[in-house]
Amino acid sequence: MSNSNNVLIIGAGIAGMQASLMLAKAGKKVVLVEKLPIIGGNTIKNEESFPNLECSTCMVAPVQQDVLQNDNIEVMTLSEVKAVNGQVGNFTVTINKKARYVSLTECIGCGACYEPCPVSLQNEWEENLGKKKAIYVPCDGSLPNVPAINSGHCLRLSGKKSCNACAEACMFGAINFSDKDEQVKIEVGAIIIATGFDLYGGKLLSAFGYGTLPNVYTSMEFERLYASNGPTSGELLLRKGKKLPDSVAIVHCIGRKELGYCSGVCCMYSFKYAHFIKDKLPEATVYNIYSDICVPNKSYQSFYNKIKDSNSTFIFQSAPDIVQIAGNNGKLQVKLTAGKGSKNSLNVDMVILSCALVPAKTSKELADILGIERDRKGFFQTRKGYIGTVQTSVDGIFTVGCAEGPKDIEDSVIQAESAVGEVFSLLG
Amino acid sequence: MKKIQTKGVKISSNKDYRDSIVDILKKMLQSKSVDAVLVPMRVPAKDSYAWILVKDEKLLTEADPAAPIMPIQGARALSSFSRKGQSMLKIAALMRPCEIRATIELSKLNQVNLENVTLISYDCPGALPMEDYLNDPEKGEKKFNDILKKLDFQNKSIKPVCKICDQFSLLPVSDLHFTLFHDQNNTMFLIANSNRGNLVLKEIGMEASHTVSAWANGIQEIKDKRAAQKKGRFTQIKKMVEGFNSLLATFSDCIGCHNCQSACPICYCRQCYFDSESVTSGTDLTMLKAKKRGSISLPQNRIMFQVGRMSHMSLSCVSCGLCTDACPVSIPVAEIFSYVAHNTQKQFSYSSGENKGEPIPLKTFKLEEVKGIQELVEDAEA
Amino acid sequence: MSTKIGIYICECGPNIADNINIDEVIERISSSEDYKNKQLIIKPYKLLCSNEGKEYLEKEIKDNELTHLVIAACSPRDHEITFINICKKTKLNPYLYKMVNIREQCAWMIPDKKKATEKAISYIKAAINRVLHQSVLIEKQLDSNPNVLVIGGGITGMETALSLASKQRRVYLVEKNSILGGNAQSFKNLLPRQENNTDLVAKKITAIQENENIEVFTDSKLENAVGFFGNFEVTVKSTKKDQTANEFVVGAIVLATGFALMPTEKLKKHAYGKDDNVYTALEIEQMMKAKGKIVLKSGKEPKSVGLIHCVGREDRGYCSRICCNYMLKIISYLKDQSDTILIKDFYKDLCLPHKYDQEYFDTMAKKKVDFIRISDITTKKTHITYTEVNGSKKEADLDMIILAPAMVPAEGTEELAELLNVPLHPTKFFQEAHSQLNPIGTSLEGIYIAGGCHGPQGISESVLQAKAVQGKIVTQLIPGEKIIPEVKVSEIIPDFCMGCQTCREVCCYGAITFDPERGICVVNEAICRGCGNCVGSCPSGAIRAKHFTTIQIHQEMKEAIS
Amino acid sequence: MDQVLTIKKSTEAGLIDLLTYLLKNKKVSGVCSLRKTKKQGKFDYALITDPELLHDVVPLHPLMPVNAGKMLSNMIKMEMPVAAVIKPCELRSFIELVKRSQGKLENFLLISYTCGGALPLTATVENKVDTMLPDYGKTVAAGNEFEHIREICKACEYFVPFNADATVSLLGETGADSTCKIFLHSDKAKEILQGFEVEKTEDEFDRTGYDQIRERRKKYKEELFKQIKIQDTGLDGMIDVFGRCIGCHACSRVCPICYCVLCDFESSTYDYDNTIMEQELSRKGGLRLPSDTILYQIGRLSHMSFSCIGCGQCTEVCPSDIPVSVIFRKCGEKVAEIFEYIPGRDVNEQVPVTIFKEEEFEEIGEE
Repeated sequence: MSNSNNVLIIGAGIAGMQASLMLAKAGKKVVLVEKLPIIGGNTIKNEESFPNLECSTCMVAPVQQDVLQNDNIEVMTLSEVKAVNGQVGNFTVTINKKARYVSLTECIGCGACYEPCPVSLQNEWEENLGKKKAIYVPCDGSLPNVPAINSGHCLRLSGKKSCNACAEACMFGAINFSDKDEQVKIEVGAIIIATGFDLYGGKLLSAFGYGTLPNVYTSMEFERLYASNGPTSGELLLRKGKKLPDSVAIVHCIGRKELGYCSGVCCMYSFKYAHFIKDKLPEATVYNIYSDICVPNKSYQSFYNKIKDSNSTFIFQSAPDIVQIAGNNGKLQVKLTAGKGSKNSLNVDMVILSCALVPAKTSKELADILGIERDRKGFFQTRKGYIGTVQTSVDGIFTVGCAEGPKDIEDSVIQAESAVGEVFSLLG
Repeated sequence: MKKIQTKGVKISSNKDYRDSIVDILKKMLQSKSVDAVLVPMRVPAKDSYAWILVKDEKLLTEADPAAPIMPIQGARALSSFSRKGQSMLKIAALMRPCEIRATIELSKLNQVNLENVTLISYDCPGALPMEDYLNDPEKGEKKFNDILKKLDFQNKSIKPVCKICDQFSLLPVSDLHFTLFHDQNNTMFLIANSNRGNLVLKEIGMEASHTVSAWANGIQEIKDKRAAQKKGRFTQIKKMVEGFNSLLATFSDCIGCHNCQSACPICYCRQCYFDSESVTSGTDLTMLKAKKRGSISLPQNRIMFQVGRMSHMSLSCVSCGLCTDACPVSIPVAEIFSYVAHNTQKQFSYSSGENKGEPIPLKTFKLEEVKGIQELVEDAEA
Repeated sequence: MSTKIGIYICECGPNIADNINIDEVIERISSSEDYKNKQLIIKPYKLLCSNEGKEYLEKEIKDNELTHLVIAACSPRDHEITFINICKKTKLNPYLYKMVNIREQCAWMIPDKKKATEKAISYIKAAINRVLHQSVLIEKQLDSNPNVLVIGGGITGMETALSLASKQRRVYLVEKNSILGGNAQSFKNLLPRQENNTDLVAKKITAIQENENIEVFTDSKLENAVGFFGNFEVTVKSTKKDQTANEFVVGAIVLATGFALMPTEKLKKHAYGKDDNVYTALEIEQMMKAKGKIVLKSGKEPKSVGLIHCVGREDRGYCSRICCNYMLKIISYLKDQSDTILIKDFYKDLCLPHKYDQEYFDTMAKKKVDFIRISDITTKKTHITYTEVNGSKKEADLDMIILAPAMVPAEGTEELAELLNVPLHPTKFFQEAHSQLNPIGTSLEGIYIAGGCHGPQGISESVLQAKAVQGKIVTQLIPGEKIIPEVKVSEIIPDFCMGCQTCREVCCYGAITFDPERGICVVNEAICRGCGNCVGSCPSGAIRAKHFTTIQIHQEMKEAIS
Repeated sequence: MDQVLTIKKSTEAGLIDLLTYLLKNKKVSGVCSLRKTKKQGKFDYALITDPELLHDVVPLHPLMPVNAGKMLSNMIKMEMPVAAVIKPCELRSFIELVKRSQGKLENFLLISYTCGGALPLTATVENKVDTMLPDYGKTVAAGNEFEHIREICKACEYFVPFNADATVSLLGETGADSTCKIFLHSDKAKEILQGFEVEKTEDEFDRTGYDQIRERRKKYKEELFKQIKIQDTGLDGMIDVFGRCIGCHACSRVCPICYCVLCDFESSTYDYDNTIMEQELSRKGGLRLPSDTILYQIGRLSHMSFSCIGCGQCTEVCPSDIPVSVIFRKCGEKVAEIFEYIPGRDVNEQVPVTIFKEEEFEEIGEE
């Protein structure tokens, strides 16, 4: 086991960061690879995390600070794993590092370079609800607080015009247009995959009018509306029509039938939305269209009871994901399958689709690179015949968090900590 | 509240109350049911009283169970003996009801260990103010004997707080109780009010066979009268202390000597918080404060000490009156603190010294209190 | 040696320099009356957090032999650690250093440059005043004992013990019953993929017996545990007559005491105990393990079976997560036994959070099982009256009823929590330190919780938590490595303490103990986290927080308000 | 040579002018003196920095709510000195505290006066001060002792301040209500009051002029001491006198010489645990609780009586009306005589406890 002291962790979400901190504190050298320019993963996208509605960014920021300031952790942002060979205790990994064009040591994140940049793009980190410049940080409070330049759209880097606006504005000469992509080879003893999840969405939601009806939102879009550092800094401004909604329908279990699994967390984040809407707009009426209430943790039921009692109406639908949504002169009509006593349709200003959690887009390619099996849902498969393990089909490679299957933050962190346990059993 | 016993031992003898009580205490010592008795006794110069823990029976003859004045609070005397842990000796302490209640409060603050202690109370007709007694001890003695003989519970010369005291008789916490209620031939009853009390009764060969309901009704009458007087007096006190200016005026004589704190049984701290560095640390801030306000009164923090002491101990205050006795500038501290304690204890529906198990509100909290605070916050926001 | 204070003002590029007149700050402070008899060095620098900035600071501290350091720059959240590391490198005690935030709190926040400068000056003077009253605090190093005590010999306890035991780390496993295995050994098949359970628990037990680094105490319970992370003195007593007690020292304690099912008297509502043919799911599992098939008390096979979910969920206030799954397993037992049994399954919600659960449900739903979603249900003997979710009331008469009672903490959990001063969750399971960032630790460092006692969960979650505890202990309690406890703790002045123990009662980490000989309370500096509760609770002001004494705060405020 | 200021006003008005001058022209950072409070007939000591608030100052009133020397002791840091108007015994208390590094002389401009004795606290409590003042003024002007002043003041020989920066002549000043005579002794006083335009002459303050008063007071002191019969009856005498003591330690709290944060008799050293008390109880058959009230008195006598000024505050605050100050003065004087030591006379005169002289050994040798 020549370099049994180094570990590669793919994905810098809450699970990846927790695992790297624990390994680093125990003296292991960790390489943390993250495809975005910032670390924090999906957790920092939501404003509050259930069940005690703690501010997610305030909870995660100290963890991010620890990761960035820990000498044993080498953070590689804008990077992706390209090839892995060797076996446990001796993997050689090639990583493609995209150029950031801004020096991580020189820049202090003062933000003087954003304003002069002439290019304006859709900010996909904000679910395209906000705009960003060619030189950008995904959101306020990003860590590392250093921008990156989108070489495809930057006038100078894409060769359209010899623009130098950001470099002139920078007091510290931190911008370096001659920065190059590079490929790095490292030797590690074990690999932990913590690439998280994506949201069931896109074209599959067209049946619910998403994309055509402006005031239909996916849950991640609503999270960004909800976020105080988001595009609307916490105001529930609708895309079209009146500014603030008077009535909102939250439809649970979107994608459950088609994917064949319940994600276990959508009920809880839907209740979080109901709580936030009633808090922000006390007069608004909130409809929760649900089938099963899935509250699989000792603290979750009491949060559900609080929502149930705080006058937000619950409408049972045997299969919520077959409701039809149609525009009705400015409002949205949600057609329900008439049950005894329940109305057959609702007229609301806004619909939130609580979408299921699906494997990250990169999972297929990563599975081939690592040579590990994926289960029939597309998540990474843990070793057959073992109960309660995070080891994949290949020795020395572990999968934690939503990369292994949909789960809440608590279970993701528990899996990350158990992966550290298994790494030490394996490498010593 | 525990059910008050209805049966008692009848003690009828031609002797006056005090001698009868001393006889019973002697019996306790002889029967080894207790090893020592804590009783008040006159000092050799005959001008005051002191608490004496008596082991030798012969000394007991000079004991004065119902002393006319309260120079030292019984709870403070007992605490000085049993603070450091359970003593091997079984002790009986014969104290006024307010002294017993103070002992219970101190036990909750781990300043008194009640393991081997039998608490004996008696119907207390009140106590004379120290100032009047010290001017002429003999006259004080005669006056108090007269009160005892006539059992004149409405006498005018007793301390102001005693005039409004409605907890002067049997308490759920005392093990034994001597009733002084008068019926033609000078009889007295001894009631056992706990298992330990019953055990002592058995050991001294006494049997509680007489009903004491007549005594109980009599006491209740006096209690109702006292309660009415208390309400009346509190409305007067309210005017004296409500609002900063009236508070300032009432305490304008205060010279910051903290006598009230040293005499108080509940104030057990070796160094009071208001003398600790946390309050006095800003000595060179004096000049700064003086510049900011134009002038400051010296010594500093006299009013803060009063209000601070209220916030620290009023929940345990038993209105025993020693603070007024100790005050050199005769501020009615006892009645003011008794008024404040009445209100703060009502807020937590807690009455000091009434039951051993109940923790002091300062040290715990009940869920409704938190809700209460929530409502306060919501009202404030609304 | 004489005090020499170094004050360094960071321009932070444009951020501070643009909105604060740094030269005026320097001039006003160096000429002020208060410091004329003090040696004071005050200098600006363009960017203190850059590498050159750090070297500059190191040189300044060494050359001027500074004894105190004040940095006026950005928010401590950004770079406090950077400057503390510089202090450590240059042998300047990090507790004689103070950071002042003149960027977020002055430059960025106050548009008027004059006012911002004024505020910066008063903040820096306040910091100087405070630093002068700060005292040196030395970080102590305590040696740690690597051994671990695991309480509870169920699947979780065994898994933790096996994964932790090694030559340098001895594990003591305490089990209150006479055999290991806990609840897991009474299941025939195991979720989620129905592995046969015959050998899972047996294999673990043999592995434990063979492992010489694990010492097992059956029929025993924890008598006492005193101490702190890295040094718990533990006494384990056997519950049998001979009452032998063993004492040893461990560095960490793992609570794996498991779960129990809701007490049977609560199940009376569902005729449990009144009729022979009303069983709990656990009894069915034991029957399958023993007899291999499900039969009535009369020995005959049931023709119709009713399964009732969520029994006791309202009383306990939480969903027990795995009942839906194991009720499906029981349905599969019944289906394998004979296809003719009429099965009615009454549920309120389906809790199928794992990625395969829904599929498992769909396969069962295809097998002619009557899944009925109900809003209310009552039973008398085996006669069930229920209202469906759409409101219609129905009744059913069945041969056998199987209940899925709520999972509750095992018996003895409350006493253990009391003994170790570990807080309990409102649902009476153990309370984790932080549900997201530290889910298997407790508020007491060095005491961990895993398995059924953490919350209702299945075997795979319990095994995961066991491994997570291994991860935590392996990375925090490293054999041979020292432990550095919190330094900014509180101290009790013995002369002024009257032993009223109010502080002991408000300390949520159990760091304060009462010393009966001296009759005073004492702070155990290894456990204390410096939260300051006790300082506020002491009526006689006898407790002082080391880095936050009243004098320090007074002096800081004095400058800020004057 | 002293500089004498004579102001054509009543003594108190003249002194108030002086204080106003000092404060208005920023010669001092504050004035510490007695003043009327908002409540009619009540007075307290105050530190005043705003000249406008000087109008209700009554610096020469014969009242002593607290010992001013003790209050000045914990004022440490200030740019300019504070002008303090204090009685001779308060000044001597402050000097004793300075000897124990509990205060700094350079922080203050100490103005004292020839003192005619102070009224007891009961005077302010019963609002009799205003009614008594005129008679008090006349008797003091005539150089006699006003009948209602405190016993200990009637027995006070050191009514003339030893080392004040300035002395207001009050006792025996017949024209007190029309002319105010202030003697400036120290250079500091002269320098600070340079710009104060009043009639200034050179003269020497005549300390001997008060011998007749001093004799009378000495005689009164002898009788007072006779009433206390402690020294010839030993412990029984102590028990007779201190039997009433309730151990509240009020006397040490108000005493200027008792500056300890935690008095040894309040510390845990005197918290006996049960075994000691049980042995004592079985030996004597009875045990007074709380114990050690007499031990405390003896202890305090040994710790500080040689420095006892006789300011009388302890008697004022004793809840059992024990004449503590007379006892402590009597005992203190006996001890001080052996060392020819007058407490508070001169800041450079070391406290007897801290030094020893060779000849003391000879006396021990003789005995």
